[in-house]
Amino acid sequence: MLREHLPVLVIIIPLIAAPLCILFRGRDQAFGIALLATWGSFACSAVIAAKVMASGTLSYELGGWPPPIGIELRIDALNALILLIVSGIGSVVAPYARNSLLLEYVEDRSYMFYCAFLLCLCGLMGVAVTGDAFNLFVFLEISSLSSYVLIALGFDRRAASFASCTPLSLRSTSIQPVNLFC
Amino acid sequence: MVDFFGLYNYWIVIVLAMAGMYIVIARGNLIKKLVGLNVFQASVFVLYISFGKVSGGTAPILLKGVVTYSNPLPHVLILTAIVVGVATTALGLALVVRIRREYGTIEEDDIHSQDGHT
Amino acid sequence: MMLEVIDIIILTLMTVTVIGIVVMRNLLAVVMLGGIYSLLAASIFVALDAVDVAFTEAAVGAGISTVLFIGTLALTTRVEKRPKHKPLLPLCVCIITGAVLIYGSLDMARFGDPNSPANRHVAAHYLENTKKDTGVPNVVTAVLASYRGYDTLGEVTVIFTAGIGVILLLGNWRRGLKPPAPHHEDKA
Amino acid sequence: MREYLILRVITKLLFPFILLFALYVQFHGDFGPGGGFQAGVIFAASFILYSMVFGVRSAQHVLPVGILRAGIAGGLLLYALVGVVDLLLGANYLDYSPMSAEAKVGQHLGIFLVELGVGITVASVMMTMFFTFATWRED
Repeated sequence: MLREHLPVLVIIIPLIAAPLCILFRGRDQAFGIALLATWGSFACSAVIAAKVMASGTLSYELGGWPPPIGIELRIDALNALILLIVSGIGSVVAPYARNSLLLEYVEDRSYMFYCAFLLCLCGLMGVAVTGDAFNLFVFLEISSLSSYVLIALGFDRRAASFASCTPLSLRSTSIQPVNLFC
Repeated sequence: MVDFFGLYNYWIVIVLAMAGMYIVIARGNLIKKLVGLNVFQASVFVLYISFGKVSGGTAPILLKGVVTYSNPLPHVLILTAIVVGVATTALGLALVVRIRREYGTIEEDDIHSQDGHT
Repeated sequence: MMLEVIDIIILTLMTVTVIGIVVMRNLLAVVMLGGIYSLLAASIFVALDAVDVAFTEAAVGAGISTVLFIGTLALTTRVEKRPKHKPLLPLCVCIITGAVLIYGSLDMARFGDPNSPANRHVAAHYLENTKKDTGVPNVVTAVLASYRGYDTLGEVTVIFTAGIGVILLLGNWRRGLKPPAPHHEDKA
Repeated sequence: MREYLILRVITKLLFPFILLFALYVQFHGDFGPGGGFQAGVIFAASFILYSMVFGVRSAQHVLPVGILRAGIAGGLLLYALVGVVDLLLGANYLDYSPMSAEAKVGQHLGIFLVELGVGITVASVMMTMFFTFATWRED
């Protein structure tokens, strides 16, 4: 029944899992949610890739409105490949997150890390599947904001906080003109 | 001359946006950079809203007896972009506070010279 | 004609404000001028019929972000240092970009033209069918929440991400990393 | 801020009206200018005003950190789950039509719920940001 909704499911599984991490808070619960969500969206993207290979480009109308009126998700072979790579890397990396967080002694905020990780994944996949320019901007924004957060959490605090500020000012000079022209 | 009256709005807004971009590129103080970023952003928003203006139109809230409305689509896009803008600004300010704690300064030149020595 | 007069007055005020922002080095004044700039932008949105946008810009741009800026000033510093470099290169970049944009604007539809491509594309469809489709008279709300609801979901996620980011960066967490990060004496 | 008598009295006087205005903007946004984004910010502004005059601690008695974080997550979750309900009712994601017998009423209900989710998240995030900036100390 949900098979025709796969293009949107692959985005909203991590999107719903991220606030759940905040609600449950526990280190282990958040880890479990993140693991389930990444593997779930990997499974979805695998099925999508198989479908695209079999039957060509997939299109999904959000809200049931046809494209110029509403937003359309569009997945061709290249998008499916990118989707598969992104969600594949996410699901391979996620199981190891727990141990590397233990090394950094940040258990009290680890649920927030999982949340930012899921949001980053959601943003990147959203960029891959969307067929709408403004929607691309929105998901680009999700992925960039969450990656600033992830970088600023990094091992060497000093370098990390400045390193994540540099893309912020770069964004100002690059994304905004894109916004201006698109 | 007719052209001027049709386009002056865009021109002034472009000049304002470039002033914002100048602040972002030329100034080394991180807070001033963020203010410049906000100026740049607000100018782009004004440009977008100018595209959607229809002369003689009114705000796109449907009323009986009104036929001409301005274009609602730029309004929607900019409404959401404003909120994204404040979210980015807040995150940038949080980073500035963290940088100040790690480096003791928020001037870009000083941060670079500190990174060069250590 | 009335619209053009109001438009020019507000745009002039905005230009004066921007000059103030560029010249001043007292950061509190710069931040307050930034808030004023947002408020002027909000009033120009009212003149251009974008009441929802004006509302948001006044509340968000002039209100919340100014408060956050002042909060940051309290935690950092009040005065910008005198810049060391000559700003020739950035000035050139900005002038060239601006010139290119103005050249590009020559081909754009005239201000207020009801037949411009932007105003003919899908706007008419929204204005005609909103009442029938959703029963909501405010077209902006209908487009925001229903026709382009997925975008708005994305925006709410962006705000959520920023909230999480601020909590993570500035929350009162225990200090991570076993050997504590080097502490600096050069704090003012 | 113990000495600013006028500020304290005026703040107490204005506070309920700002909250009321926020609720008006939230629930009347379908008919006039307004909606979840604006209402959330105005709601947050009332608490920010209160905490600027009476101190962050007293504002946090009413809205402790836990509730605000639940609000941040809850609003987004409400929005996303409205879409999931539509999926389960057999429509596309965020197609509110089947939420009621009549498509138009379903759309209106969906817009109402979605705007509520937006309002909750925006208000909680703005207040959390202000409280976090205001209570941050260099250690």
